[in-house]
Amino acid sequence: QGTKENASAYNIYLITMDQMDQHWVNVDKGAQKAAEELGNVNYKWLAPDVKDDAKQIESINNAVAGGADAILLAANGPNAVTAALKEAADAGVTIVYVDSAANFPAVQTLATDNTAAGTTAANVMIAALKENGVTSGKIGIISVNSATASTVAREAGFRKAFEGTSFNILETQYCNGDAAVSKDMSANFITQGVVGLFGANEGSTVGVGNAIAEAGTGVIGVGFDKSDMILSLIKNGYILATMAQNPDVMGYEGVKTAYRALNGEVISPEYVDTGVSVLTKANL
Amino acid sequence: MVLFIEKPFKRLMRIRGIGQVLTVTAGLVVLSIIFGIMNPIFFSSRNVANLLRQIAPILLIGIGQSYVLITGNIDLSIGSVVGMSTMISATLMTKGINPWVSVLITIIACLGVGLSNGLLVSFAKLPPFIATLGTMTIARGIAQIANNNYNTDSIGEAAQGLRDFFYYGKTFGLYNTIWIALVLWAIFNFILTRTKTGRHIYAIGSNAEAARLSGVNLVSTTTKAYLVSAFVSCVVGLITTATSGMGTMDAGNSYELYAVAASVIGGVSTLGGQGMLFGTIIGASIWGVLQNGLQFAGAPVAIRNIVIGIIVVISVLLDVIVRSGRGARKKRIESTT
Amino acid sequence: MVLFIEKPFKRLMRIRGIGQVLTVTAGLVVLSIIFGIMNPIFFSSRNVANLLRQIAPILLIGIGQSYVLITGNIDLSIGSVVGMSTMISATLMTKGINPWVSVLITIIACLGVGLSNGLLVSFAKLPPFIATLGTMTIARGIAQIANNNYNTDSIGEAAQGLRDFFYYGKTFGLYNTIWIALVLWAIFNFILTRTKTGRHIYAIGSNAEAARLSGVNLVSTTTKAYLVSAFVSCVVGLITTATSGMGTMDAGNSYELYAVAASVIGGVSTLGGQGMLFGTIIGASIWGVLQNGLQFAGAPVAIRNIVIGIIVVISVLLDVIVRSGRGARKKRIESTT
Amino acid sequence: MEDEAYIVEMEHIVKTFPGVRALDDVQFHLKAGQVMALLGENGAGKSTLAKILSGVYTRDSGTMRLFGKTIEGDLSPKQAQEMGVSIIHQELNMCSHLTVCQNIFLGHEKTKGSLLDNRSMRKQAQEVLSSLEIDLDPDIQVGDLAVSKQQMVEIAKALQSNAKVLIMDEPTSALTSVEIEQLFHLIRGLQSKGVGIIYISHRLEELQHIVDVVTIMRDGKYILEKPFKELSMNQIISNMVGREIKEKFPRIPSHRGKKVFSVQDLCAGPLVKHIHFDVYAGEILGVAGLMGAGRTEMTRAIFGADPKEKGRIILDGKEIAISCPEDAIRHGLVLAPEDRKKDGLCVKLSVRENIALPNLDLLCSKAGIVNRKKETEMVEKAIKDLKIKLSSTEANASSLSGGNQQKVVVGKWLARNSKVVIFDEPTRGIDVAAKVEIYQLMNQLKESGIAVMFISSEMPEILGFSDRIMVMCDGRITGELTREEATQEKILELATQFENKFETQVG
Ligand SMILES: Nc1ncnc2c1ncn2[C@@H]1O[C@H](COP(=O)(O)OP(=O)(O)OP(=O)(O)O)[C@@H](O)[C@H]1O
Ligand SMILES: Nc1ncnc2c1ncn2[C@@H]1O[C@H](COP(=O)(O)OP(=O)(O)OP(=O)(O)O)[C@@H](O)[C@H]1O
Ligand SMILES: [Mg+2]
Ligand SMILES: [Mg+2]
Repeated sequence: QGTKENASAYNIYLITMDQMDQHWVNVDKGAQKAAEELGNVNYKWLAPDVKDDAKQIESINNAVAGGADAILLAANGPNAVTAALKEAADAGVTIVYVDSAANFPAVQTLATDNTAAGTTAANVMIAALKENGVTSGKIGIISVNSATASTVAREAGFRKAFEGTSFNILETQYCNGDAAVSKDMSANFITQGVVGLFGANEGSTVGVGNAIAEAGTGVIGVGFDKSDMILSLIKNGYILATMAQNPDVMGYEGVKTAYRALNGEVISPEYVDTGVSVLTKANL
Repeated sequence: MVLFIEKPFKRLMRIRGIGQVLTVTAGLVVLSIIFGIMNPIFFSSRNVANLLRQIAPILLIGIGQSYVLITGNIDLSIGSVVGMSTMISATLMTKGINPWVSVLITIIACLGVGLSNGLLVSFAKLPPFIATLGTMTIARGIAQIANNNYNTDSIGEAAQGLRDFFYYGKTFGLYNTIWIALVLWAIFNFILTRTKTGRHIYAIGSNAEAARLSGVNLVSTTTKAYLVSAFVSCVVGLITTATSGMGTMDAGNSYELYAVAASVIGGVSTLGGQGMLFGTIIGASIWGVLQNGLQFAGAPVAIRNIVIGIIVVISVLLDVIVRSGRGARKKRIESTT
Repeated sequence: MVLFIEKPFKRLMRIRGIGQVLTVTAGLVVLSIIFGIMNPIFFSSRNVANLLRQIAPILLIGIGQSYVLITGNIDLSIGSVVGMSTMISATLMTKGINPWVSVLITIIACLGVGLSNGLLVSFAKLPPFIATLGTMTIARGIAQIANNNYNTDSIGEAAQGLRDFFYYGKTFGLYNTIWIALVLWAIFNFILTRTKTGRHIYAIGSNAEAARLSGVNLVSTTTKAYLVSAFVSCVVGLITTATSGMGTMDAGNSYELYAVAASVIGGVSTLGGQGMLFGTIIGASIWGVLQNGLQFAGAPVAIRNIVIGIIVVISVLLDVIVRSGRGARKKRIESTT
Repeated sequence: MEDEAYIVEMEHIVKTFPGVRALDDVQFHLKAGQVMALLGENGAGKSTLAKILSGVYTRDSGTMRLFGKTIEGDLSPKQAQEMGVSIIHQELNMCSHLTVCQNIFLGHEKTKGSLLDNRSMRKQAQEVLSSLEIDLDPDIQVGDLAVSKQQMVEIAKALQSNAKVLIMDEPTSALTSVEIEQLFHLIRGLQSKGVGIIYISHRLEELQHIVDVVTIMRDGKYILEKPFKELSMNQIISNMVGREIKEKFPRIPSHRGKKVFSVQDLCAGPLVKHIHFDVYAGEILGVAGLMGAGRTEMTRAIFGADPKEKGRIILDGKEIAISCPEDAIRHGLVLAPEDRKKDGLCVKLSVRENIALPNLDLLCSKAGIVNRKKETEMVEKAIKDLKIKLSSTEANASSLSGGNQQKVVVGKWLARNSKVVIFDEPTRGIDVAAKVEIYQLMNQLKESGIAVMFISSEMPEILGFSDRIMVMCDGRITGELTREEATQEKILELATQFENKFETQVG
């Protein structure tokens, strides 16, 4: 299984969906921290250049070929990577999911429960609308695309919370995470008279916030993820709240879990919800 | 309207490609009416203002691509230059550099890409497709490396003026973005139709060798077209920065193809020598109206792609058919002289 | 090695474009050595097997693009056909249709795109860039609409045979994917170099009018090239389905450009008439080695893009310089005769 | 010599193209107000000399003085223009997407400030056009004009620039007689204004109307310069040709066989009108005519390269349908086209591939696989038969000299057993020795009972080599002459039997 830089050290690889989001950078930071603390770990981040199932599978294969003892994986989708993971497991590689799991057994999943987080987002929005005396109207959702499991789950959780209300959720618009495109789509939604807008990831949320900032109407914006830009939109009151994940926790705990598993410890629980914190102007 | 003053009208009708422009203008009107009937909001003043602002960036990159296509070349680096522009400008601003200084540096960097394109194509004589495929990849890499491989933070309060200037502000009741597009359109249309450089751009696209023998400088003319393309892409990148208030590495993805579509729908020939920027306005508008109208109609992305693909093919097919018809007529005319 | 037996060697050296191929082969060797030194794992048998499997899809689409480029055209629809293929095949399988029947239907659908491309370009005489830009958008739309705008579910246990056939299985110690690529390469290389159709493909790329006057049917020959391109793209789509065990709407994005890069690095001329599939193997390998090696080297995506862009430009620039140098030398020789 | 009076002095000019020494120690002089005819056979180097003078080509060696100034180093087209040298090219070279006015001013547009001054350009274009007495709207796109009108625009373009030296390279080849008359009128006007004019033409009968002095070239060499009046037409021709013509045409007796091929009432576009002729086995049918007579169009229509409006093509007594070149080749009717670069060769491919291309049906198995052995045999035989000079069969066609390229174009059709072979200007631009080899080849075909059609614009060649001569003018066949009765005068008479253009215009 390849040569090791440090014979007694474990090779641990982090494989994310791509390298574009600050989210992944934070997972990497957490993982790095844990690796440093542990000492005898060779840690490496293998990021595909674009978000693409085939490329993620290639990265998994590369990690195995590179002598991985453990892989921390943020799976693009639940099914695409399973066969590659099976090959990896057959080669004796320990698998830990961070951020999003696949349909293949692993020692642990450290992730945001996206469905639950979507529901939380919806509840924050409903409460705020109620406070404003709004109990019906149109709601718009901007998401990345219909192919990303985590954002699809957030969308589903969000929609579920609105069941039984007299709000009407419009056809979801996909901006591929491009904040400028999201801004256009949000503006179109506002023209259509929505009372609430939900951005399902960082780029989508920035677009939502900018559109509300411009329109200056009483549309309630709720978003996902934490970035400097989103925080400033919240501070200025354009976005009511964002669901901040804890990617650094995923990375940090993920590496520790992998290390323990490699040392033969039995890991439980199987699923760790790293949780979201609802960030609002009040708690910043 | 002025059009109906007989002499200019006649002259207008003789411009090559005007047929295509008139056809697609009619198409644009029909499309708008359909969307308007499907959803009355479509014609609300708010949506019209919005729609125009959404069309503006496409018009801008369309202008750039039209310039390059008319010289008989192509620019695949447009989308990456948009990304590079937004990332460089936003990164500089987050580092506390004055917004307008940042804009200046960004423009210089983008013009560097245009210059490389022009020289690779006209001086080193690389096939334009390959030369700009290479610069497309490199420019995207620069966009990514600008802020050390991640999207930037907010460009902050200091940049509010810039954000208003490029996107959020209004002048005489119209969004500044629209004004920027219109003013640049007017300038570049003027250059293309009224100056020597414009004339030479058409000439080298029509017959580069004949143009060269008439004393036209191929290298400088081709490079000017690529510089225009890089410049407008840069402006679109700045608009993107203003819109988002931050820099996104992915910004502008595939814009080069939208730009080809807008140009070609508007009657610019990919074989060079033919086209006008008025057509590019129509092409960009059709593109924008489709995107906006199909969202209101609740059409899924798949349908939008199919509709747009079909419109691209049909509009060029129409042009080919019309031209071959005219060719036949031309032959007949000759036989009687 | 066989190369050093004098006669075949001399013959080899006379093949057009062999210079470029040898240059980039040397480049590939150097690149591999560098990566091997940087990371000993690079040459582990596991990584080599893996790397070869990663090169296979690029080689396949490279073959298709090379065919089309040699006729003097271009195929922008390759990536979308890959997406269409994976979505159609996976959707059918999730609906319980026999995997091999699904494969057959998928191939027919993809060949439909190839046929449209061929006819639009050679019969309707659309510029190939525009025609395939249109079909690119439409095919992507079809990929999206296939499963109602969602990625498919798992193609299930029934498809395990198919997944092994296209991706996971091994034959004689090599992954099947590699065998598929090699067998198709051998077949299409044979067709291109040893058959009438192959000769016609080179002839129309070199001078379409002269070829027509020599009795070559432009429509059928061009269409055959586009059919090959659609077919290999379809196979890559099936490999993608087998790899993922599901269909992803986005699959194959930008592959048409990778295919151009692999072809051109391998010495295929975008102006038509020149190139060989042996070069395409080298081009695809360079591409794959760069991706794999740079990832192991921990280079951020930005650096990868910049390196790849520079390699594309330089490899074509080299070709242009070598050719013009050779032209100059030729002149000197001839002036003495 | 009164050097002061010369506005153009060229001495010891040498120019070499791949395989051809186009100019070999050539001298040329022109005075202000002089009309100088530059004469010579095809390929003599006239256009090359003109292009060097106008900066299109650069000379390999030699000295050049323009208006008394020695030109150091290379001259660019722009510099030449600025010094007052203007050229009307032999081949039309215009931007077809631009208007007449825009083409006329291309490269030296008039501006007001940085703006194009369209109004004054249009006005001036109108003036130039009306001085040529052509009624043309300056806003019309050049691509929409008939060829003769495009030629007039080229002339107008050259005139507009107020040239002091005006080169006209076969300006009349595409013009009608009325237009030619206007052109001559104009030339006289320019002459009186002191413009020096270089007039290149194959139409010797035109010269008496305008020419003062004659320079004759042959095979890239300077032959003589003399006042026109001191030369008889016969002297001019013998100086142009200069070789013992007898040995040039290795004719063999013809054994005319049965009628192999006939074309009846063929119409295809304006340059092919009601063509009707027969060709017999074992004879060479020469087709003569002036440039633009429509001979090339006729052969293309027969061969299926261009669509035809009507007409029957009969081979061996049976009517055959030809809708594309493939059909023609299958029936045994082949064409070696006139323009080898454009229509004859795939220049990026090897000689082997070029020769094999139309013969792949003979070289392939049923499955379409090329039999390399057969191919090599065929190609090597063709190269041996035609004595093609090349480094290897794998050499690119573009690396061969013009004559050898032409042999490849011919050679690719000889490898198969055809019934009718049409040669369109097979000897254009190739040297004497190569010409003789091509004649020998046609002889071989003739001997083996194949019907040969031979199109040529060179009178001696047509006269010296055909068994029967058909003459075309303006898209029609105006007459047929047997070898015995044919003379240069008779052919010229038939070649200039134009239809009355005014009547057709009214009708
Ligand atoms: N660009 C070129 N490349 C190679 N050879 C050339 C080129 N131009 C001319 N030649 C060759 O140079 C020689 C002289 O050609 P040129 O065109 O000057 O003849 P010409 O006297 O003008 O003939 P014509 O009466 O047919 O116009 C010919 O053998 C021709 O084939
Ligand atoms: N593709 C073309 N574009 C523009 N003009 C053309 C084209 N082809 C032919 N012509 C012009 O049409 C006229 C007829 O040409 P054609 O070649 O049929 O005459 P020809 O009798 O074969 O004469 P020659 O072979 O001596 O040139 C010529 O004036 C020629 O310049
Ligand atoms: Mg000439
Ligand atoms: Mg001819």
